[in-house]
Amino acid sequence: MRLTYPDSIRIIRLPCTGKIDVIHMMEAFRKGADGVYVAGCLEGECHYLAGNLRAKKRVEYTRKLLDEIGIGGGRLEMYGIAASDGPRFAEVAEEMHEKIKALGPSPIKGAIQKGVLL
Amino acid sequence: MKSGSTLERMLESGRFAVCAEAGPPKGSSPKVIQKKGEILKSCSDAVNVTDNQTAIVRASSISGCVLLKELGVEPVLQMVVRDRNRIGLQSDILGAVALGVRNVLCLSGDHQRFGNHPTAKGVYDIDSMQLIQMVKAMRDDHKFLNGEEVSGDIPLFIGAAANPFADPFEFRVTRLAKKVNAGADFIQTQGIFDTPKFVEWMKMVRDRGLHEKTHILAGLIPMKSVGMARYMRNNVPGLSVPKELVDRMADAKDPKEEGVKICLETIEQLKDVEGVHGVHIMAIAWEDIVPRIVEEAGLMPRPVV
Amino acid sequence: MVKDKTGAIMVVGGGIGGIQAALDLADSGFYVYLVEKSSSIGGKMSQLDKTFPTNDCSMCIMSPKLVECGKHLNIEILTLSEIESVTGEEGNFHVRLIQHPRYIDIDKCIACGTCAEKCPKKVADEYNTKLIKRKAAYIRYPQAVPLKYLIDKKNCIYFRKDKKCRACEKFCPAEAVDFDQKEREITIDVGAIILASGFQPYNPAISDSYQYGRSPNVVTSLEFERILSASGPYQGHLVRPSDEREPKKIAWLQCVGSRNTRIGDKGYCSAVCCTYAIKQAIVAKEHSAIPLDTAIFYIDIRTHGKDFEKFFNRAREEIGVRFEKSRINSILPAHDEENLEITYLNGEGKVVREEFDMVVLSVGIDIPKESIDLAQKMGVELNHYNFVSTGYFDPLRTTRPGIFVCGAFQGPRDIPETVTQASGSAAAASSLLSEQRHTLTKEKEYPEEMDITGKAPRIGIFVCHCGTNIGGVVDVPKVTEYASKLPNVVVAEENLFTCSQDTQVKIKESIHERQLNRVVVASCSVRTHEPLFQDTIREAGLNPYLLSMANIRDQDSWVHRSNKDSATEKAKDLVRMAVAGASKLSPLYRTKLPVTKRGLIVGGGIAGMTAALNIAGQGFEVILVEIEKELGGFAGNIRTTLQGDNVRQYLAGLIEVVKHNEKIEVLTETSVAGFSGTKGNFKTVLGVGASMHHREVTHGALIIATGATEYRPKEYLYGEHESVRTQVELEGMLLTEGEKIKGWKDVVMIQCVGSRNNSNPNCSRICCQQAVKNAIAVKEINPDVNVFILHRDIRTYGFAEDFYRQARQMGIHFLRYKEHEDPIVEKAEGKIHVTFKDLTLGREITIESDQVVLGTGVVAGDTEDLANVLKVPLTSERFFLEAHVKLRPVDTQSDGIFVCGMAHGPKTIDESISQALAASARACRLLSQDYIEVGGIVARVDPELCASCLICVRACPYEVPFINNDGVSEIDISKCQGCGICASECPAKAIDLSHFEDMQILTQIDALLEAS
Amino acid sequence: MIVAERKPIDEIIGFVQDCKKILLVGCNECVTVCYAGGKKEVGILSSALKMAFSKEGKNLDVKEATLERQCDPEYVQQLSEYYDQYDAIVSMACGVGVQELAMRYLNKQVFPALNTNFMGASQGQGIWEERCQGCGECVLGRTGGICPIARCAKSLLNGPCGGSMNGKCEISKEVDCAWQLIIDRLTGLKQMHMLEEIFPVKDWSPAGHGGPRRMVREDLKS
Repeated sequence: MRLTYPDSIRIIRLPCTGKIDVIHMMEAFRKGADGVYVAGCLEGECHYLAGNLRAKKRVEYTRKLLDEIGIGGGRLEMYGIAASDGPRFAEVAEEMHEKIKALGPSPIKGAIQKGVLL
Repeated sequence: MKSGSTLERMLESGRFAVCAEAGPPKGSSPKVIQKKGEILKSCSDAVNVTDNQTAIVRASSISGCVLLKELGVEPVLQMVVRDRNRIGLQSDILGAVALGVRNVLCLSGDHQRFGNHPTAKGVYDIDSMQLIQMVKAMRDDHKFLNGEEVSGDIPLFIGAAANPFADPFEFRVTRLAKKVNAGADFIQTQGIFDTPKFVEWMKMVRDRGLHEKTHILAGLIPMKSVGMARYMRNNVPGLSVPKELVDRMADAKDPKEEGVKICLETIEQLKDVEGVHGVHIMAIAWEDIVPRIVEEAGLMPRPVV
Repeated sequence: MVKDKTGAIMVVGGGIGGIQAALDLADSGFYVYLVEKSSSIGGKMSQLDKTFPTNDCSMCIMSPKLVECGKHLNIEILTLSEIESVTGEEGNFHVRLIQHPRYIDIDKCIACGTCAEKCPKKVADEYNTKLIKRKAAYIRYPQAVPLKYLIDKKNCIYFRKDKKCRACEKFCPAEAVDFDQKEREITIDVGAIILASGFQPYNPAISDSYQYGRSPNVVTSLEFERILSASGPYQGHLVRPSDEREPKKIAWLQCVGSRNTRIGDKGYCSAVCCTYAIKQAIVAKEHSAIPLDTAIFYIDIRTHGKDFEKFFNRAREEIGVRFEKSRINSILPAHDEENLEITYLNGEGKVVREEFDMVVLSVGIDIPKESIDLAQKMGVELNHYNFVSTGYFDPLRTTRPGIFVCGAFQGPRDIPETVTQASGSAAAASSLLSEQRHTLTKEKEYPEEMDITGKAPRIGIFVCHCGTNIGGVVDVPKVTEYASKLPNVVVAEENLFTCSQDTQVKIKESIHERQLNRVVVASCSVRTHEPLFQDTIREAGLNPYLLSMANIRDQDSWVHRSNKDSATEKAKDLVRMAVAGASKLSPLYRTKLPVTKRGLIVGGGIAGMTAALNIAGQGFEVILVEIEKELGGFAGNIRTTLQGDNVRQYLAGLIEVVKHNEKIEVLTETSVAGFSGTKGNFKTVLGVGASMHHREVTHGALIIATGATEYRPKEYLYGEHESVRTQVELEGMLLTEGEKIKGWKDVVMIQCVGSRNNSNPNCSRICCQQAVKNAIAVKEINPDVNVFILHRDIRTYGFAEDFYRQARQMGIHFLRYKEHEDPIVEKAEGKIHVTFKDLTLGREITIESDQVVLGTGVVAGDTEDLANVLKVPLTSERFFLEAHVKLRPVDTQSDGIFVCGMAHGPKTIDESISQALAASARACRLLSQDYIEVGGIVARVDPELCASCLICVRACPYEVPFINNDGVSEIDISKCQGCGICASECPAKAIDLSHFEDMQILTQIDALLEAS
Repeated sequence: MIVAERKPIDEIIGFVQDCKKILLVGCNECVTVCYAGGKKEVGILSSALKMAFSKEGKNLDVKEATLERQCDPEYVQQLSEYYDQYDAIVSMACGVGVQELAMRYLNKQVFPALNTNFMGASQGQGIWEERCQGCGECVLGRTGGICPIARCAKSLLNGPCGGSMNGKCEISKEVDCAWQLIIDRLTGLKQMHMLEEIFPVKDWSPAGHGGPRRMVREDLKS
C-alpha cells in the first residue's frame, strides 16, 4: 500500500536545506506559489551537521518579510522529517496543502493572472 | 565657611546632621513642595530638592529650593548632568546662588531610558565628577570652566553622592576619593539596607582617611510595604536589599510599622560607625513619617547652629 | 611452488558488521563476496527504530551504507545464499555455496511492488516480528538492498496448490516472475573469510515464567522496536498488541536469556540490553500521548559504553524513567487478562504487586543454530557459549587460519563495537592478502569527454513508463509530446523502462546521433538511479553532471494515483522544470590528488603498536610516535587479564616485533607540534627526542592512540594512609608481595572512585573487571581473607560475567552502596574503618579492614593540545570524539584522522586491539588509493565579489573556508562537503555551490511557476 | 565597521510608491558584512518590493547594482550610464552612501533603504556591538582600551555611576557596564592607578559638536 498526498505539491531538490536561500523562497512566492515549505532532516540529525538549523532561521526571517509585504508568513513553513519516514512526509504534505487551501490563493496570483508581471 | 549654609554649620560643628528629601510635582502647583516643607521643617537640617528624579519631568529643582527657602527650610539643590550641558549647568548655578541657594548636590542622574521620555537625547556633556570640580572652581577660584572670571561670590556647600552597594565594590572608595579630591564637602549615600556591607565600606573609607576630609551622611529609605521592598531588591540598580529584610516585611502584621522599625534599627547601628556624620532620609512619597523617625531615633529636637 | 593468494574475500552475513567489513575491504582493493542468507542485507539493525545513546533513527543512518554496498563495483551481494563447505587454506579457500531461488529475476525486477499488491496470500511478516502480515510475494522492507522482490515458496499458492494462482506473474510489468528458478550451487575462490553472521534475539518462549506467547502484551524488545517504528505495524503509534490501545504503564524485565546458567546456559551478560531498554523507555515516553509510566526491573544497570552513563542519568533524572533494582518473583495475567501483574521485592525488601499494561522482555544475544552449524562446516571452534572462540590478544582471528570473525558472533556486542570489529577484521584479512590488493577488483574506463563550452544546449529527454508504474497513471505519450516542444529539446522519447540495459544503449546512440549535450531522464528517484544514468552519459562522452532528472514516479504517479489528469499535468511541470534546469547545467570536474602512502600514529601503547603493525602488514610505511621514552603505554601497569592472559609477556613481544619491523619507524620522546594538509596528504611537524628538534613528516593518514590515564584519587585517605591503594597498585603487589597479602584478614575494595560522579559522569568500564580479577587473585594467595567489594553496579559485561560468578562462588562479598552516599574511610589503630550504607540490608555497616583498594576510573590524558593542533573535537570528558557514535566509531570528523584505544574512551586490551585494527583498516582504505578525487559538487568563491566578511568562515560546519593571502575567502575543494550553507549565507553572493547554483535553482523555480 | 539594518519595507515602499522603475544600489563594504545592504540583500529587497507592487496590481521594474563602495565618487560614477532610465534611486548603503548618490545625481530622488546604526564590531554571527562614537579625541589610552564614551550609557569619564550592578549597566541587564570592563582590565594590567586621577572635562568639538567634520591631508591632496 503506497502513500498518497495532494497533487498540489512540487519538489525542488537541494543537497541540504542549508542551501535554501531567502531569495529562493521569495522568488517562488513572487512567481506565484501559494505556499512554500522546506523539508529537512530532523533537528540534530542533519547530514551536514547544522544545515537544517540555518535553514530554520532563514525560513523564520523570510516569514517576517512576507508578513511585512502582506503576503503572509503563514504561507511558508519548515518541517523536519526523518529520511525514512514516508508517512510523515505524506502527512506534512497534506497538512501544508490544507493550510494553504484555507488561506486561499496567494494575493500575488491574481495580479500575475492579470498579466502585470509577465 | 565655604557657604555659611545651615548644613555646613551643623556638620562643621561636629553635630549629627539630619537631611530629608522633597520631590517637586509633575505640575505647576507650589503646594506640593510647600506641604512637604512644612512637614520636614522642624525635623531636618536641610532638604534635598530632586532634579527630575528617575528622569521623569517635574518642576525644576531650583523652583523647589526657592519655595522651601520662603518657608524657612534650608534647601539642597540637586543637579544632574543628564539634561544640561556645561553652559546650562553654570548658568543655573549662578541663578540658584542669586536666589539664595547655598547647598548643591552634584549627580549623574538616572538614565533617560527609565523616565517618562525614554526617547530623549541624553546630554552628559560633563560627568558628576567634573560638575563637582566645576562648582568648586567657580566658588574657590571664581572661574568658569573656560577659565573666564565669575563675577560675584558662589558660596555653595558642595555635595556628591556615593553608592557603597554598586559594583565594582573595591572601586567605590576610590571613586569617593576622587569626588572628595574634586571638591565634595559632603556625601550623601545610597539608601542603606545592607548595614554590614556599609560598615565594611566605611572601614575602607576610614583606611584612606576620607572621613576626615568630607562629611558622610548615611542614606535611609523607610519601607512602606513588602511590595516596595521587593521592588527595590529586584528592580532598582545599585540598591542592595537583603532577603531577610524582605522576609521581615512580608511576615509583618503591619508592614509600615516594620519598615519604621527597620529604619530605626539601621540609624541606631549607623550612629556608632566612625565617620558617619549624619543621616539623609529619603522617604519617597511618605514624607510625614520623617518626623516620627527622627523623633524615635532620638535626634530631636534639631539643634540650632 | 607456492600458489599466489587470492585477492578476494568472502564476508558471511549482511548485517551492519558484514556491510562495514565489505565496504572497507572493497574500498581497499579487494573483491568482496557478501553472502547473506535472507533476501536482502541490513540484518538486525534494519529492524531497530532508534539507536542509543543518541536516539538517532536507525534506518536513516544505515540506509546510505546499504545503498553504497548495493552499488559498489567490487562488492557482489549473494542473497538467499548459504555456505555448504570451505576447503583449501588461508590465502586460497574454495567455498561452495547454495543459492536458493528468488523466483523473481533480479535483473528484470523494477521493484514496482505490483506482485505484492496482486498476491492474494497473506502471511506473518518476520521483518515486523510477525506483528502484521505481508504477502507471499514481498520485499523485506522498503529500503532493502537489493531492492528486488521475492516469492516465499513456503507460502506461495502456486507452489502449494498445483501451480494455480500466478497472479504476480500475470501482472508483473517487467516479466520478472520466474517460477522455474532452481537452487544453484556456486563455488567461489577467496583468500580469506570474515564471519559476521550476527545473533538472534533470545527466544523467551523457552521458559514459561514470562507469559511470553500466552499474553499478547508480553513482547520481546525487538518486537517492541517494531511497535515503536514509524515503518512498523502501528506506524509508530505506541499501542499494545491485544487491543491496540495506548499503554499507561510498561515494564521492562532485564536479563531475559542473560546472566542465567539455569535456563539454556546463558551465563554471559548480553551487554546491550540495559542501554537499549533505557532507549526504549525514553522513546516510548516521547511517543506516548498520555503520561507513560516506564519501569525497568534490573539486577545491575550496565551502561558501560561511551557516554552511556549520561544517557542513563538523563533517563532517570530528567525523563523520569523508573529503575527498580529487583528480581521479579512472578509475572501473571491480571484480572482483566490483558494487563500483567508483576510481583517483586522493592528496594525496602517488601513484596509489591504492580499491574502493567505491557511487559517488554529485554532479551539477550543468542547464537542461532544455523551459526553453530556454519562454524562446524567451516571448521571454526566455538566457546562454551557457542560464540566463536578467539585469543584474547587476537580477538578477531578464529581457530582456522584465514578465517576472521566480527560482531555478535564473537561475543555480545553493540553496534559501534560490531562496526569496529568489522573494520578490524577487514584490516586483519587485508594484511594477510596485501600483495594481492587490486588484483581482482574492477575499474571502469570511460571515453574522453566532449567539450561543450560555448555550445547551445541540445537536450534529449527520456520519459519512462516504468512498466505501468508511471504509464498506468501519467499519460506518458502526452508528456513526451509536451517535452518535445520545450526550449532546447531536440530529442524526446518514451521508454517502457528507461533503466533497462537496452535503453542505456538507446540513450548513448541519441547522444551521438543528435549531438546531445544535456540529458533529462523523467523517471524515478535520483537517490537510486542517478548513478546509473550518469554512468550512461559518461559512457557516451558527456560529463556526468550534465544529467538532470524529473521524478515523475515517486513524486507523481505513485502518490497521485486517483487523478490521472492532474498527475499528467504535474508530470509536465516536473519535466519543464528539469529541462529548464538542464539548460543551465555545466560540467564539473574532479581533481585527482596523489596520496602519500604513509601512516602516522600518535601513541605507542598497545593500540598504537597494533595499528602500526597492521598498517605495515598491509604494505605501507608507518611512523609511530610516542611521547615517553619507551613504548608500552598504560598496559605496562597490568600483569594479567581477567581471563588470565599474561599481559607483560605479550607486551614485551609486541614491542620487539614493532621495533624490528622495517616498515615502522619508532620515534620516542616525540610529540606533535604542528599539523596541516588534507586527507591523503598531511604534513606534521614533530618535536623529536629530548632536544625536541623539529622534523617534518608527510603522511596520508593519522591515527590517534594516545591512551588515557588512571584517576589519581583525592578521596578515601589515598596518599595519606599506606594501606590505601589503587587496583593497579594492588596488581603490582600480587607478584612480589605475596607474603604481605597472606597476612591480610579483611580487604575492602571500593568501586567507582572517580567515575559516575559529578566531575566524571561516565562509567570507566574496566574497573569492575579489574576488581573481580584482583579479588580472585588475592583470594587465591590467601584463601582465608575476607574480600568485600563495595560497588554501585557490577558491570562484568559479556563473558566477564563468568568471573563475577566465580568470585561469588569463592566467597567474595559484593555489597552495594548508595549513590551520593560514598563510603567513609577512617584511620583507626592499625586498621582502616570503612563505613557505608548497604543497600540490600538497608543499614550502615562498618568493616575493619587491613587494606582498602580503590577501583579508580580512567580519565583522559592531556588531549587538549593535540586536539587543538589536529582540529579534532573532544567530548566533554576530553576523550576524542568519533565522527558518528554508531557507524563511524574510529573516524574523527576530520577525514583521514582516526582514533583508537583509550584515547577514544575506557576499554579493555582486547577491545583496544580490535579498535586499533579498525583504525588501521580505515587508514589503509585511504592509503591503498593511488589518488583521491576531490571537487565535483563543492562551493566556489568568486574573489572579485568577496567582501572578506568572514561569514562563510563562521558558518561552515566543517571549518573549511578561510581568508587567504589575497584577503579573500578560499574554499579548499578537497575539504568541502558540498552542503551549500556558506553559499546561502554569503551576503556578497560571492559563493555558489556548483550544480546547485542560485541561477540554476531560480531557473527551476521560474520554469515551474511560469504556467501558474 | 558601520553597522546598519534595513528599514521596514513599508517605509521603503512609501518612498517609491509612485515609481515604475527604480535603481536599487547596494554597497560591498560595511553593509555587506553586517548583512544589511550587500548583493544578497539587494536581491531580497528587490524581490520583496516587486512582490509588494504586484500584489497591488502594479509593476515595479528594479535594476539591481552593488557598488564596491558608495562613499567614493569613482564608484558612484559607475551608475551614470543608466541611472537616468529610473524614476528614483534607492540606496542600501549607510547614510554616507545615500548622500554621495544624492550629491552626484542631482536630478533624481535618492532614498535610504537602511537605518545606519553605529560603528561597531561583530561579536559572532549575527551580533554587532557599538565600539566607537568617533569623538575625535581618543581616550582609550587612559581607559584600558575600552571606550567609556561609546560604551557607558552616560559617557562618564570618571568611573561607574551608582547603577552598575554585577558588571551590568543600569539601563539593561544585557548591557555590560563599560566601567566594570575598564576596571577589570586595568586591575589585570595592574594599572588601576590610572583611574585615581580626575579625567578633565572633555573637548567635544572634534566629536562633531564643533560642526560637520572635515579632514584634509595636505601631503596627499592633489
